[in-house]
Amino acid sequence: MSTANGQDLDALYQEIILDHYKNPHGKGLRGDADAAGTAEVHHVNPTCGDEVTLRVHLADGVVDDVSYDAVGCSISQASASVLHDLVVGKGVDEAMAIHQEFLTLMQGKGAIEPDEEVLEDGIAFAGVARFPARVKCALLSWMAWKDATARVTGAATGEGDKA
Amino acid sequence: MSTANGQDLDALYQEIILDHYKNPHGKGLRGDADAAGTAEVHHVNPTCGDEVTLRVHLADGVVDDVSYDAVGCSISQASASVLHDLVVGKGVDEAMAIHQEFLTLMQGKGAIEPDEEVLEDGIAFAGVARFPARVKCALLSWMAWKDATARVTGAATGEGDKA
Amino acid sequence: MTLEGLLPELAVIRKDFPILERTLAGGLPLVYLDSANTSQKPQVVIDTMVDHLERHNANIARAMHQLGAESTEAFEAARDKVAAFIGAPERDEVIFTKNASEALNLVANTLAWPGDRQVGPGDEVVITEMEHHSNIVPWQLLTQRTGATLRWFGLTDDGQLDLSAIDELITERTKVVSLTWVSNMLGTINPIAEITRKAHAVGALVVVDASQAAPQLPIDLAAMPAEERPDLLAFTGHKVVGPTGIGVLWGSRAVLDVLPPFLGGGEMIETVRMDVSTYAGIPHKFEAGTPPIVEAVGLGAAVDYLGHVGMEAIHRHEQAITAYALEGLQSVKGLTVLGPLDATRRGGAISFEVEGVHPHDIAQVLDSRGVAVRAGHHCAKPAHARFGVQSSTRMSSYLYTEPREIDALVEALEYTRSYFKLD
Amino acid sequence: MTLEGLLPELAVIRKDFPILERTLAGGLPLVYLDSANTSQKPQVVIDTMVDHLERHNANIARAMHQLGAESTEAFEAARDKVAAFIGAPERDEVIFTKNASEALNLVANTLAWPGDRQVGPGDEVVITEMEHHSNIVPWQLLTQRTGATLRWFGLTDDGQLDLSAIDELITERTKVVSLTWVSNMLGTINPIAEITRKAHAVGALVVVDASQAAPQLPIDLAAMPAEERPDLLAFTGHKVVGPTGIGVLWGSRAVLDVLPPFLGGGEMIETVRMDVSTYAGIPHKFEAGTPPIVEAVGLGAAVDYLGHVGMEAIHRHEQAITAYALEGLQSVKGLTVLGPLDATRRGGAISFEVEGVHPHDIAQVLDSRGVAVRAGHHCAKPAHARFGVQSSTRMSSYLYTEPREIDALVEALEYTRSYFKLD
Ligand SMILES: Cc1ncc(COP(=O)(O)O)c(C=O)c1O
Ligand SMILES: Cc1ncc(COP(=O)(O)O)c(C=O)c1O
Repeated sequence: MSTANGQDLDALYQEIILDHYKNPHGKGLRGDADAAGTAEVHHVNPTCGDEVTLRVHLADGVVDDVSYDAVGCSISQASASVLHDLVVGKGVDEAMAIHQEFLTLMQGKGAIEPDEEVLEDGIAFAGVARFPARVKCALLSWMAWKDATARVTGAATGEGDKA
Repeated sequence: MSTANGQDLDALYQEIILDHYKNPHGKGLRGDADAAGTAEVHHVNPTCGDEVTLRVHLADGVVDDVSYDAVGCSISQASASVLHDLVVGKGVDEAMAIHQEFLTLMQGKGAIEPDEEVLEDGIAFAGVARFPARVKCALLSWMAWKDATARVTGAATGEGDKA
Repeated sequence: MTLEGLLPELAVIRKDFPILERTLAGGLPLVYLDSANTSQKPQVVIDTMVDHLERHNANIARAMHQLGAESTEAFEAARDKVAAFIGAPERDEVIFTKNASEALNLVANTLAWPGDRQVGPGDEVVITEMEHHSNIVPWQLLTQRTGATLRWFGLTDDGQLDLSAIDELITERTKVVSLTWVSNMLGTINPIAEITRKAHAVGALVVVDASQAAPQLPIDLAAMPAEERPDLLAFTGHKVVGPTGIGVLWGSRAVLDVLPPFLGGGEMIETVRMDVSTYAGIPHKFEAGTPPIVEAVGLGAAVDYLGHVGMEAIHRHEQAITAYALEGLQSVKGLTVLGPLDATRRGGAISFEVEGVHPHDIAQVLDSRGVAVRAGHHCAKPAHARFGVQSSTRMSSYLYTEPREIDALVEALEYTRSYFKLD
Repeated sequence: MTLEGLLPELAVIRKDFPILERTLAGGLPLVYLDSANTSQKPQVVIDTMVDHLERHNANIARAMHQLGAESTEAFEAARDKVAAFIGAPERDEVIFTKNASEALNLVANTLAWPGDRQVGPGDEVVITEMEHHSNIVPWQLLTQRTGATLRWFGLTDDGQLDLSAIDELITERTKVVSLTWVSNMLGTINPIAEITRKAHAVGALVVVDASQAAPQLPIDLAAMPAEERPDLLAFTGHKVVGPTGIGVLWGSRAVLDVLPPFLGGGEMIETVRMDVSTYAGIPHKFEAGTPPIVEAVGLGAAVDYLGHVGMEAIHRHEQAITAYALEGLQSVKGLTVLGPLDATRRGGAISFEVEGVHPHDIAQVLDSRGVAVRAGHHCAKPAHARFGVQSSTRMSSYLYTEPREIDALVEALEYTRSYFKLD
């Protein structure tokens, strides 16, 4: 029986996730928060206290950099690292599409087959979708990124589009 | 079966009560509310809306008059009438003792044998004590009387001594 | 006996409500005609609560373990069910309170504090003379405390809102219009859409007390034209076959977002420092502390139950029983119904007077025959005062009420008259 | 295994709690160590609620029929039971709220309005750095809204209140001192009597958050010397083996009488006119609307149950389990307990850190072994900040906790360390 649970746990804590957790990519705040094309946001997971300060720099419609400072669990840390890998260097539209893909995966309750072409290491989060309490951890930095990006591009965002 | 209940009802609605209800003694406000030795109070039963305005006139330590205006059910009307009969003309201390006797009867849940010497027609209310929702009706004017009397004599009263 | 419009499976529905099998003193069957006061509970609501307490009990949101996940899921599923029940445009607009009174106070209380909608001196709040005390006192407190003015619609002799002065009442000074959809005393159904349109035209908030509407009328907020949709709507769990301890405030996101917090504490925060805090988004912003979890779960089961029976069907049933009751009651000598007499245009609470007997005494005699009604002012003193009465007797039916219970009421009223030797 | 001080009939007590028989994913038994978050419910509480719903359900006070009388009696009997549970000087001083958070907000909210105790500019409110958010945010709202100043006791490194500055903190400017009796994060038991004496000496009101004390410590308000007795005390039903949806505010009559009304509505009034209302005496003055009836009845059964087991015995049991847990936890490499280490001087909630693993991840691995604990800030962010941590893992026991459950926790923590390949 404890094997059954051991397996569950392994579905959550995939090697890839633990690797990103131990060696997060792109961590640390870079650049100037007040520079043109830059926005910084601070997001909190109110139930557990995990926090991220995330800065986005866009240049010519491209995500030039995503830098962040974060405290939180393995899932929230690893997902920030994967976010960095996936969106930096991409056009804003393409990055938004990746964001949508990741969001869909996370909200799929474990029933969605992730597309490795699009999500790369992000597919390791497929198991997280089966742990509803942890979905918020995985989405913390992604929501912060979307918010910050919208602030730069001036698009509407916020709670309103959660539904 | 309906007899059993019919009997219960008769325990509540004793002839004496219905008589006082139809022909209340001492009803109507008399005298001058601002005269010396006089106090007037207005009490309400918040759950049902029954109301009484009651005026007490004391003279030389004697209850000279209790006059009242009241709207309410048979029980509350009859008990004001009985109150009037029992306390007018008595010394304040004796009247207070009668008040206490009536209160004890009402709070006795039907287990107390009333003393006809003291309560006279008031013994008809023994049955009311078995109907918790109606005890407040029976006590409305009595509580008003105590309150008004205390205002004249300057004694402390109010919610505090309910317990 | 069958009436047009009764629920076809009435006998089956009655079996869902265990209390209806109870007998009272003297072995008399229960004739429960006090549903506007509180409704009885079907087995499925009780069983759902028991299952939650015996198998899934845990605190929500904050707990990450399996029980916590189950409890959170059950609680949030209840929010979805309630949102569906009233056709809420967004499920996060559904806030759980402890009863309708708290929901109404939440609005009135927060409007006192700085914010886009703050009420202050010179502002006016408009209510009506037929409100339940829970939709009067909060607005008295608000206006007294802020220096605003409380105004109200009067009533016509046949128990309708007197709309003749609507243009003097609803003006640019009006900040809030709060009114009941269905009167708990008169049964009147108010023209919510029309009044909302008027109020919105002057920029006022509209608060609808749906405590008596939610049990009886199908509600579909999303389907209402925006200008006729109230901004806030309150109802209470125990009147829609749910448990006590739970109420609902629905509010449009736009309005809820600008209201300042009501109760502060756990779950309603984003972050807390000793000197200052920031708050969570709706619905959590207004749900401080451990919410009524098992009560929400019970309410979810309750609105599901009503949904399965069908609110249209329940409404028809209520109308049929109400028409039958109005007819029966008026056959009693000396009896006067307070409020509209057309069953198709009113709710199922019928208040009446019987000449020569006080409502308490009526209720008492009825009770001795197993018939449970309410006597008093039904938390609507001003409406009673308007009709020159101090109290009344009220019968109120619900989806489990049978015509023979109305017969029992009428018979018991005749008995009351004879008991008190009226003519 | 047996420890000195455990409840002698522990196996029997466990049988009273149906949820403890549940298995989790993978067929694992439940090890419930999250009782400071919410407690489990004994069968008698559930059965009492079911009996009420199935046989006695009616609205209270206002209903005069037999069901109404039964329901009212059950509700008011629950008030008597709660009064006895805390040794309230007067039963009418017990006010039912929806949870502890509402009880605390009731006080903070009403102190903003005109009355003998109104808080205004220049006044100070004193809390502590170890409060639950529900005893921080209400006072932030009060002080922000009235122009008063919020101040607080800091904490010592070993998790005690730092009383060294008490004379600068509690002064003639102090209008309210509000603090927790037992910390839900650190487990600290605060010197309520001493602080109350100080606060009373300057005429300040004392509010005690007993949410974590009521489940564990015998409370006898009437036995306290008046100068050491708090003026107000709050706790919550779901932590004392009662249901959600119910909390308690006890307050001395003298103070409750002068606080202005909180929620307005049915049941809290004496008389209502459209322009002005007068209010009922306590407790009804603070119980607007239909109260949590079945929840109060359940809470009555709950405190009766605790009374039968005996609060002294429960307190000893908690101390025994806590001592055993402190010992077990400290055997885990890299584990640091936050808060006092002497079991005889603390409550049963133990928060800890394990170097190298985030609390969420700990809780997740524990959960996979059936061990339910809480991870996060436990609604005590400032206390976490004080100790330089952002979150922690918390285990909390109760009268049904067995030593072997602590063993399971410790073993699961060892497993967690190996799972995350620490050393
Ligand atoms: C110390 C303390 N105060 C207040 C509360 C709030 O209780 P509730 O959430 O039931 O309002 C809690 C529990 O969450 C607590 O532990
Ligand atoms: C019209 C109306 N509004 C408000 C309420 C208050 O509901 P609650 O007592 O559940 O808060 C009621 C019922 O008592 C009602 O009938």
